[in-house]
Amino acid sequence: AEEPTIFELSVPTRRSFSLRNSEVPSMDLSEIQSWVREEAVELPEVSERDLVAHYTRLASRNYSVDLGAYPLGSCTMKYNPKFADQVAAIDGLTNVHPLTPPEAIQGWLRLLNELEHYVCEITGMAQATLQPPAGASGELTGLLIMRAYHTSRGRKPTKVVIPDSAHGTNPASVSLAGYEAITVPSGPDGLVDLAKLRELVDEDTAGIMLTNPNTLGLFEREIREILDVIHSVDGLAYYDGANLNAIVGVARPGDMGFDIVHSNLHKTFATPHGGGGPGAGPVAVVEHLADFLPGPLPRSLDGGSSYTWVAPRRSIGRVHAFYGNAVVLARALAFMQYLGSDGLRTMSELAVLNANWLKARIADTFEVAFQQPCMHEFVVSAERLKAETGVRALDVAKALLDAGFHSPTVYFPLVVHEALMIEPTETESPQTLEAIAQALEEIVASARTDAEAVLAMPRNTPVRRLDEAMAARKPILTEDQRQ
Amino acid sequence: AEEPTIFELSVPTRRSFSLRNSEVPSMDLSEIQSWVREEAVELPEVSERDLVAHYTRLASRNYSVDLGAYPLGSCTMKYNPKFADQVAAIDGLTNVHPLTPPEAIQGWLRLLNELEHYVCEITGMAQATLQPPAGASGELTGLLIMRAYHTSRGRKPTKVVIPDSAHGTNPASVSLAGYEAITVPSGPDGLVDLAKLRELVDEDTAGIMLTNPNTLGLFEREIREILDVIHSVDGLAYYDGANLNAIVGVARPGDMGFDIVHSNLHKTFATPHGGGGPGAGPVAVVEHLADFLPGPLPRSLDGGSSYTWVAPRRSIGRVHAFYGNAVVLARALAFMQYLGSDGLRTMSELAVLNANWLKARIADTFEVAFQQPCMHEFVVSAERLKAETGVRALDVAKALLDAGFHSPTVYFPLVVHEALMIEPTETESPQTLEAIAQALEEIVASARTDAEAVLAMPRNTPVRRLDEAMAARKPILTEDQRQ
Amino acid sequence: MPSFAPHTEEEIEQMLTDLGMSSLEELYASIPSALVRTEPLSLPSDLSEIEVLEQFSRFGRDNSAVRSSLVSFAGAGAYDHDLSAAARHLGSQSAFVTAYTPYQPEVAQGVLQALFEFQTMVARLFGLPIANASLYDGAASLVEAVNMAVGFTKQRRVIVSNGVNPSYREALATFGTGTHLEIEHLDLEADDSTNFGSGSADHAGAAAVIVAYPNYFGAIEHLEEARALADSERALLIVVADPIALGLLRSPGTLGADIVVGEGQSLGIPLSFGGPYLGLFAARAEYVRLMPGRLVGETRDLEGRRSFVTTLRTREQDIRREKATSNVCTNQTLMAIQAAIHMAWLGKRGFQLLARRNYDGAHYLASRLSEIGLVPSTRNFFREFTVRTFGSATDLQHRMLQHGFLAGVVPPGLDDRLVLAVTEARTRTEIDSFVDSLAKELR
Amino acid sequence: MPSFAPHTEEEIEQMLTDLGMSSLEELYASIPSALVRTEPLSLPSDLSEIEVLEQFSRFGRDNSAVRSSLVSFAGAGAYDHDLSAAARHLGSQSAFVTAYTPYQPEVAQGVLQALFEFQTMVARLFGLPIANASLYDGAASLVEAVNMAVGFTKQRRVIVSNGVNPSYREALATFGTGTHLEIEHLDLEADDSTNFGSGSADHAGAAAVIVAYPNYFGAIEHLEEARALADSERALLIVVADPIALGLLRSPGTLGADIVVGEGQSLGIPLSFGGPYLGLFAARAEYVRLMPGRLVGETRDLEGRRSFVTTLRTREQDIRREKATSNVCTNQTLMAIQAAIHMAWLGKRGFQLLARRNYDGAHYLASRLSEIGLVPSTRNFFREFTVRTFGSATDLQHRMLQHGFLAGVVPPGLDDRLVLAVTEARTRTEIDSFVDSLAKELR
Repeated sequence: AEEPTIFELSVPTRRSFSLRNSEVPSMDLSEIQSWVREEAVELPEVSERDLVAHYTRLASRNYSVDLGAYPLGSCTMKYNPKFADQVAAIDGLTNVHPLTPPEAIQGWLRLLNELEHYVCEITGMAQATLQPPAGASGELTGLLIMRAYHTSRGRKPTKVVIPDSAHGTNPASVSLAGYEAITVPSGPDGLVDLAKLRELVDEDTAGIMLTNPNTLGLFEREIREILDVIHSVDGLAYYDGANLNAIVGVARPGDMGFDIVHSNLHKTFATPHGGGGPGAGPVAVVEHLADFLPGPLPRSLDGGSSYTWVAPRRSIGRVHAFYGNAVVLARALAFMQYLGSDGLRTMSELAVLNANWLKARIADTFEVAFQQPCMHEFVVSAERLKAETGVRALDVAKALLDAGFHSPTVYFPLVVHEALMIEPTETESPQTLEAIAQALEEIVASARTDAEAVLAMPRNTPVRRLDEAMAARKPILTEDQRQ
Repeated sequence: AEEPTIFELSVPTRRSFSLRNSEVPSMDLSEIQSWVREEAVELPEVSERDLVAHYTRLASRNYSVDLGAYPLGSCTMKYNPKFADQVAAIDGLTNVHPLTPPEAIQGWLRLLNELEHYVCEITGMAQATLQPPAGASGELTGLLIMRAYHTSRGRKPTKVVIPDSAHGTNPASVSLAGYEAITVPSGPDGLVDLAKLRELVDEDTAGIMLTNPNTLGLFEREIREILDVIHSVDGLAYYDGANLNAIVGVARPGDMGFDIVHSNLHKTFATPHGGGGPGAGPVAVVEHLADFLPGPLPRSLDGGSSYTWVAPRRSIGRVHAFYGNAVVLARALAFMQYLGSDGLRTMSELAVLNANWLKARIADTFEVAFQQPCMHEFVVSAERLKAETGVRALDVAKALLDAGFHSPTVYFPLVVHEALMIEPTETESPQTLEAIAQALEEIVASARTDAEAVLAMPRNTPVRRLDEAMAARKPILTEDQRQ
Repeated sequence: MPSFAPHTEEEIEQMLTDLGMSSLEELYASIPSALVRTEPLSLPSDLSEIEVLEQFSRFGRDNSAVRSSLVSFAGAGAYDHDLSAAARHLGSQSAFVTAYTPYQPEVAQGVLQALFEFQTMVARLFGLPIANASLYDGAASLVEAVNMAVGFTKQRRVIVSNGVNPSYREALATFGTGTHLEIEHLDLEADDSTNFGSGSADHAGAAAVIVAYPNYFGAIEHLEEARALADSERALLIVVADPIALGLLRSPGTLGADIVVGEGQSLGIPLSFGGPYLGLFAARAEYVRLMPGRLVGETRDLEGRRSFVTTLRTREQDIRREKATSNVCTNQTLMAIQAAIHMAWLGKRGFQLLARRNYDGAHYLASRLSEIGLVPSTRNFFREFTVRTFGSATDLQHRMLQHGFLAGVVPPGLDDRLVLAVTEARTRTEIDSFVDSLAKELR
Repeated sequence: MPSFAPHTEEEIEQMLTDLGMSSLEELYASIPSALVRTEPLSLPSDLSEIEVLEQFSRFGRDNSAVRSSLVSFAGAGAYDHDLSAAARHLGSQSAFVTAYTPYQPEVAQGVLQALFEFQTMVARLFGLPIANASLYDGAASLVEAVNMAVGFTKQRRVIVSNGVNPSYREALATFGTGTHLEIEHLDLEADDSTNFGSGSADHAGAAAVIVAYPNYFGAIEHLEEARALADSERALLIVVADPIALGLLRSPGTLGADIVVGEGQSLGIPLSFGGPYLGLFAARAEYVRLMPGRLVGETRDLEGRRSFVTTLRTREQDIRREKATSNVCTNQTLMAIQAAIHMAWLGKRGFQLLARRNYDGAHYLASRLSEIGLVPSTRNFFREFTVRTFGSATDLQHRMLQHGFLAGVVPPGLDDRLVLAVTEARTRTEIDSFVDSLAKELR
């Protein structure tokens, strides 16, 4: 059944609201009369009972990590431990105004300072800003630091190198940072083609953005050589932390030679994705870039007995209205403390173990794009299946929904045809991996016997396949745009 | 798909637990060696990820008030406002040991004392115990007070009168109180047959238990006459508060002449039912019975500036290990404060309005058992439908599940054949009532055109009709009893 | 109009019109006018949700006895264990919280399967084949167990150890007036364990022998002696067991108990000032049709899928009425589900480890107290033990509150003793500070 | 092994064997050995969940600035409103919290429909036909609006009122270095409203005129003047609007704004020390293909059922890459859903009433402060206004903290002013006490 919209449930003068009884006298409106609206905003008018039923039913029409596996490549949809929800609900953290004088927010300042320390130790960097509220924001922040660095040295390079396998955020951020995105192709091994890189890089190169492991789930073995090329022209190396879940405690971007790193806390450090956000994308830098960080930074001036805000000397300026998604940051720190030094490494090791095991397990079902050992995710292709049965990667993804799993990422990275990009994460058990593999096998087997049936999937979901073209042709983005 | 049991998900040495690091030395076990078990208890071994997925999936296989209407007669399944969940989570209320000296629990004592005042004002009684953790427990508590009263007067009557329409808890409680349950029949108007009552009552009558309105949703008009009969033989009148939702602020058991009253806070005062509990069933009494109440009672000895526990002089003794379901009590008080004096009355008025409107709306669809205006619930019969189509009350109930509503109560009260007992509560809107009525109409129409289809319902539920006989024949009550 | 009910003024008018009425008062025409109130209830007017919340926050602040400000060594039937976040989260899902008793199993498989799993865990814990889906609390479970024993043996005499929690004994006495119980007591030895020879020696036959394991004062009882007494009385042996202790100790079922009951609060349920808690109840399989409370059983649906349903309902009050095995209707389902989740979170090894931590903590405190002259009555204890105080225990407890400690529980009528409990939530630092403060107060 | 991952030792062995490996280290054989750490991270070892929780509770206690202990008159972009329990409950359902971006709409109708409803509410609030599904915060929304205006007008000059929140202006300047913005400022009048004639008068053409409504200092701006300036510059008019104010004031869309952005924190989201908050973004329909962020649109499924899907995805970075309208991927979906629920809870009348309460509270405080000589710069304000202090505002604020009050916000670089906000959460008693304390401090 369709769920009515909240507006369709609305009845004039019905209500949910329960406002504090006013003790303040009604004040004169005459001074602002010319601004006063004539009609109230047409918000819905529903009872709390109907409100709760509506959004409870909507929730029941949504898949989530808490319901089952989410092997969505490049998204790191791991389980989010529940105690962090309690951290996020602590009154002394949530009911604090961001513009309170430091003396009254020592807890928050200490917390943020501690998280900065964890982020720096994990990435091998010197100092960090916690302001960027998401990965893409972190990228742009990092690139603006790159720009400020070059400007400080009187240089104006114009290009940033990006591998062809990169996430779309990378080139988009490069553009917004005022640079031109230059693509370096992958070699047949799925890694950056070092020779091609050498050809591309020159004095006009501001830097490089790399994800390592890359979006194919492969570790760039020649990372030091790659970064040497960049550094040789005074370029800076930006590490996109989207895939950090593969290597925490095992290898550090700083040790690889990166200068700027962002980390998606909502991926690696298990803060929940919230249906698309909020996230958090702290940016950490080497010592000689620390002066460019957005401010303010939480710092102790007396060895840790009290904390205050400090502005970096040559800051690029603030990138968030306040200090970033503070409560998300708290959750991430809680997760880091929970796992501890060894646990963080084990987390990554098991993420990589799961990916390799599942890759091997389905190697007969789909073509594995690259044969070398993968990191936390891997890419297979449904090209053969498509040729033989007409069932595409997208159809496999949809069919998997009927089996009770979320779909993998499809058609990304662009360098693999009919790509299925699978990231099981460390929180799924071997039994779950086996169940996913069996479900994929069954889909492929069904495709060979009755492709039409597979093309008609999913059938057991709240709705079936949608007419996306209709949605785009004449967009209906609000209740009022509907005819 | 079936959901595996938590035991089927278990893998040896897998774990969820995360225990505080021990700082205490390991102590010698030799003193208790003969008691020490050899094998650990076979609890499941699962990851927290699988634990959460399992119970999240189980939750998704359950209907609840938050999903939709629950017109389950005699159960008062109203919406439970969400702010009360926050009340129930207040640290200073939940993290308190019940055996703390009074000086350190002034908040709780004050809270309970205030709730007692509300309960007494609403029921028209003098004092109350909050200990009984449910309605049935309240009944038995009240009956033991009745017994103690008679004993204190040197009397040993043996019988308690109960109408034939009463809930099963009433006769069961009477038995456990050491009395014989004597049934007084209803007249053709569904009310206690006063003449028959007069015949039944004698010096051996300890009292009467009545629900008013009764389980047919009808108000016992002759209540004062009925209670006079009881009081004339020094019997006591017990008011079963199961149906209190009909009359809060409108009429009070105390004013009707009752001596002992219990109130199901989880019905009338909106504390959530929890899949079957916890509830709370405070018992309030007239002044001359107050000495018999279970103790201790929270009382102020200095006019309200501090509170302590006081033991009633001739208490029947405690009926709960501590003070009842304290947090449920807190929720109920919060609800009462939220509605306030006028709101509580409106609550009942609208519950009665909803019931009468829905009764009138479906009067052509089913036979209304009793024509006079109902209170908060009403009973219709599917006898005609059954005769004509073979579709019984049970089948109508099951078919309603497919329409997205919970079933009404069926086959109760026993005095109506093929009974459907419907209690919409005040929290359902007229639109929802109309939708229920339409769903019932459609079921009846379907029954007339294709009875088999109706008999095969529900089809859209997580499972379909169950083999209940199989369950009872050779009960499998645990994982280990399965073959 | 309060915001609680959805009706608009206009809708109320329309509905009344549909009914041929002109006012809400008319709905109550069937009530004799003398009984219809014209005055409002003498209660405060409505508050907004935020004002109510603030009011209850004040109640909370007026309890100084919260974990964050008072270090507790109180037990006596309610224990300050750490709670698992997962159980709290999962147990508070509205699909569980706002459901009714699973009378329509087609839409209640969540609650039913969770209860089936709960029953399995309780049965395994207690070492008996069957368990029910919960009762109100430990005291209620004991009362129901006695009723069941009375029903089975047709005897009204019950023999109760004085080591059973005094509140439970009081509740048994309360309800026993209705069921005409004849309650006899067994005295305790100097080491707080039951003297099974202390009752009347005529072995006249009894419904039940009742003993706690460990008992109220902390002593681990000799259940084989209890079993022997029960045999000689042709009585059932009812054991009131502490579930956490069974992580370390052998289960009462394997030691001969016929019925095992207990308080399940320790299994992941907040202290909550005494409720809602969780009555546990397990028994031998032969008593299944005498069991009180709800039972969930496994079956199949029309399509052959495994499913769960409340079963043997003919025992229950709504069907059997005055002949029911119990009057229980509402139970503590939500607590049962939460406890099951918490037990699954602990798991086999976590449960064992938890028990050991409790043992270690209690024995560590006992050894530290012995150093300052407060020697436990017994060495056979689990997480709780009793010491004699020099002077009034109530006074001492009051003075210790000023130091920020809840110094256990003073047993009713025994003002020279303290029953002290230590859970895994008490750190070594807290225990040491407690002993230091106590030493100062006793000096 | 930490409890986080499910793998048992045995399973790890087996999986490695399946892969022909003998250790977990071998998984990293593709990493040059010089890069593989042999030392553990220099971080503390693992803690139990309860220990982490206690650690964060201590962090919380070290913030004295919580509502229960500090009465706040701070605003400046983050407001201490009462939150609805329903929105908190519904927004914390795990189906919303632990879902990913709704890329598979068949299993994401919950999030998608909730966002569609959110878009509708924002569009109605701002008086424009379309809105997106959220951006990071108010500042980010402003930056994206400017980028959109630049993309549309092909101009890089933007004219910003000094009444726009200084943090937002700073963020705009930060990101403007990448997009080569030329930012000009408009001064404020003595009454804190924008002097629209204060910029360069050559009308050279601009991408946007930006004004806040009400502005940072509390003044309600004359949007028709802003519109006139925008017209003369052939620029888009971007208004940074306070959503709560629009319960009382006419919407910027109806007053001529082309793009309206704002911070949605006031709509039921906790103060949270500044985040996660909620960037609101609405625009004229003609800009739809230039919009940043996610858009949810209505469509039908195979069976003709109404359903929702993310649409116009070709604007986005994952498809259009360097030519995308924005680099945004993650947004603030959960906050958007929570805000939508809160707005629905408030409803048409509640939202209006709430705005009025805020107005009344702020004007009441202003009138009381006027009595003690602290006269607001303007009388055209909504829930926030600015007063000049005698001496350092920072010092005064510090002294007021000792009285238990957060005395507003000191504007950056203006240490003789306080920006004071009053929401419906401030009672008359609190306001009166604040004025009394302030009077004492100023005496």
